[in-house]
Amino acid sequence: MRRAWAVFTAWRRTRPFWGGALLVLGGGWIVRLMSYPLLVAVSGGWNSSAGYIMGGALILFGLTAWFAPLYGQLVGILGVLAALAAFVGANLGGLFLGTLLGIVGGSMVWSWGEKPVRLKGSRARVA
Amino acid sequence: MTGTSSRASRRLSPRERVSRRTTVLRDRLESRTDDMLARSRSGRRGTRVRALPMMGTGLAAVAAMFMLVSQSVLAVNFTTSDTAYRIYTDRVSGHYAASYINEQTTSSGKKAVVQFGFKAASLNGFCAITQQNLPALGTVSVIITAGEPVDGTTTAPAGQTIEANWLYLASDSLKGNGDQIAKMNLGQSADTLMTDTTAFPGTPGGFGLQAEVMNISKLDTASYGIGLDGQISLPNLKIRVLPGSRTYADCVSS
Amino acid sequence: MHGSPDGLTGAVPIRDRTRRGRQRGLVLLVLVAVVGALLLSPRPGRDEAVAATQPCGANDANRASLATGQGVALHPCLSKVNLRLDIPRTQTANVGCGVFWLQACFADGKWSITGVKRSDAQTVKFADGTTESLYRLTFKQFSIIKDGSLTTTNGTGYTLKILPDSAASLGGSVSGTTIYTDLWVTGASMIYLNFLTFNCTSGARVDNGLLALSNIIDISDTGCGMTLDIRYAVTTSVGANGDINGVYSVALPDTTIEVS
Amino acid sequence: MTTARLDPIHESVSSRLGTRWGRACVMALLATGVVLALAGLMRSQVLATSFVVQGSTADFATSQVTGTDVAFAMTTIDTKSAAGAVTSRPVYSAGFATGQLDGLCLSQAQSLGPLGTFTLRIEAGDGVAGTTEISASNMQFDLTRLRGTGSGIKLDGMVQLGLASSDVTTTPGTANPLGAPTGTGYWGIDATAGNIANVRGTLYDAQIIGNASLPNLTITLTPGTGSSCANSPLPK
Repeated sequence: MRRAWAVFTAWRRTRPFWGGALLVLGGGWIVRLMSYPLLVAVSGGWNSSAGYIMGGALILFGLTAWFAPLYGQLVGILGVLAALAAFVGANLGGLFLGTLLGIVGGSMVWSWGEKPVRLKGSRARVA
Repeated sequence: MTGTSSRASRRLSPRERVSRRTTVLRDRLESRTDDMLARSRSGRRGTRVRALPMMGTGLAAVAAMFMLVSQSVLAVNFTTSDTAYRIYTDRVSGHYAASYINEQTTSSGKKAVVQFGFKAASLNGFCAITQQNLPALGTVSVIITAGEPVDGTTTAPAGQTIEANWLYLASDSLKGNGDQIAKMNLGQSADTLMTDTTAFPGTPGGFGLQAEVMNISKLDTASYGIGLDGQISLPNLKIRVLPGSRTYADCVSS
Repeated sequence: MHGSPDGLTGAVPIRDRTRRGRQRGLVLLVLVAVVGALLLSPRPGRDEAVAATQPCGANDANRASLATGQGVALHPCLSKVNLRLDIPRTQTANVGCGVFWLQACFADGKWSITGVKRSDAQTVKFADGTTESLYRLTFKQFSIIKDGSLTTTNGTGYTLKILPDSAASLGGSVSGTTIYTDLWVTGASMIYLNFLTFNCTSGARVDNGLLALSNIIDISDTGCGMTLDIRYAVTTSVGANGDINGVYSVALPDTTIEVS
Repeated sequence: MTTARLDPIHESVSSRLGTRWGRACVMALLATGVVLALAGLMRSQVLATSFVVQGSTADFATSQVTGTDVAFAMTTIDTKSAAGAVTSRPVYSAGFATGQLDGLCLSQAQSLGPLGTFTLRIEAGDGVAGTTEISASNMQFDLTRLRGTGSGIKLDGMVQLGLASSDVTTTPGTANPLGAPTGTGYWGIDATAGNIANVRGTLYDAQIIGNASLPNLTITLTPGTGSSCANSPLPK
């Protein structure tokens, strides 16, 4: 159990975890606000599927940031762009909230990387 | 594709092959986990300061887009099927409207609704109120207003008309004054409904309404879904979040 | 097929290069075939051309040429559907009926008119070009007092019933204006009234020659029943073209119309 | 384009880079399958060309309807059942070149499977008796039953009974305004004006081809059949 937590912490620290989480959250919120039955979304064209596409993209970018941190920079920028597009395309970006989470999360993912080593004892929490 | 390895494993029994696979995978996972643990201890990674300019840029872009939408330069998409909205407008001028009885799938099961479709609709004022039950905060009302103030009188100031294409509403009640309606069929088989040249089909044999011109003033609907297959311009857009349940009176911002 | 990075192209053996070319061609062919099939596949067209047909045969040649008892000329296109006006008799006694026509065996006052005329047989043309020999009855101020019903008997796949609860006016009970109701009916139609030699027991067939006498004697009467097979009926006023305005020549209070 | 044919080539020059056609084909086939499935979904929403009405009748009621250039004639309409079968039915069509109504109520009960039966109710009117506030031009009601109480059904002008349905006139200049089958067998009445009081009836459909105004329009959907226009007081 303890090892599992240690492994999770290590996993969390070696990738843009919180940024990705915000992206996933924002995407999920957009999907929830626009949730159409899948069949309707598919047959209804762009507008009824935009929530799935935009929100889905944000979720996908978030997951990519988690499982392929190598692409973090690219995915971060794409996440911010998708969040912006969601404002126009998907219910004002899930009534703003989704877009906001997407921008913050995307920026965090994009900027994630090596930080200058601080002195011992003043370890900041890894975001 | 993986020619040699698959050919070699073909000589083993299935069970041996599986156990061999799992050993290989477990070893790989363990070595990776060790790598990861080692990496997590060496050096410090995290969100760097450069997130801020990026965030700032993004937020500025949204703010700019909000401005554009509010000046009705930019049209947006607004669709939902799961949230109960109360929608008010001083007047909706619809072209090619159709409606039928439908069941709407929502997160709380299916609901019976009247599905409305407009090929093109211009609205004098728009006010949508939705209630969200949020944990800790309780009931909050999100009020989205656009165009002229929704106060029951059509003033139609320049540049404040909301234009929507392919607008759909799923409502369980609709009230208003039908002051100009033309070419209306009541009772058309719902699966043959058309909004102009586009099919808007309901269930075969069901009740359908179809009209070429449908102008309704003082519209008040209780809707479960708003759909758009085109775009909606929202001049003078305002989004307000107010505590408690809000009603028509709150459409006019104080 | 293996497209190598450009720099390596030179290293590909000639045999392989031709094979690659063949593959390229094959892929291209398949693509062209798929796209072509999609473009050329037939789309469901809309056949909206419906042959326009004239309501009354070619050049409206099948319109009837009729004149009312007051001389108003009409050119209707007739449906050939029979409308039966049925006002059944109500028997009140059964002794001596039909022997003494003065004996009132049937309730009177089922309908009323202030005048009746019957024409000689006329040949009337229907919308499909067929003709029938009919008699024109001209009623003045025709009212059904009670028990009347109108039913179609030979409509295409339907029966239409017009059922007044009690009274109905087909030209009667209009104050100030005299309305004539002209009905083109079959010879076998029956009118039950006590008039001349006619009585409510045996009634009068419309093709009975004696009924033509009514052309001379203007009768004002009520009757005890009627069974008319009406092919065409029209209400007109006394004017030159028979127009009526604002007086509701047909009034059916408390009436149900049913299609079955 | 089969994997079997391409595989040997792949193995003979396994060291080089290139499109792996086996995989490409699988992917392309999958994607094409999805696209075709979606296209099939959309195509099932076939465009209808002819006018087909609902499979059951709606109830309607009004305190009064008056109109000019009135015709009542037997016509046929195509009705569609829930199973999609189109049946031609005879209806009694009432046509008005112009019409005014004192209140209008139209309701249709429809079963929504497990959700039960719902009643759609369309109402309009100012609530004042005797004012014919709803006006419309070129109206047609396809009725199966009509009852007018009180003064009931009144027809003005030269009233002709027995016309071929295709010969009746409503809106001036329109031939066969009710869309009736031509020829014999369809019976019609033509009048210059009409007035029906305290109307209740059932109809398959109502069409307003011209302009209409429907003050205080409400459209509501309620569970059950209680809100049928057949049960409620006459709309005013």
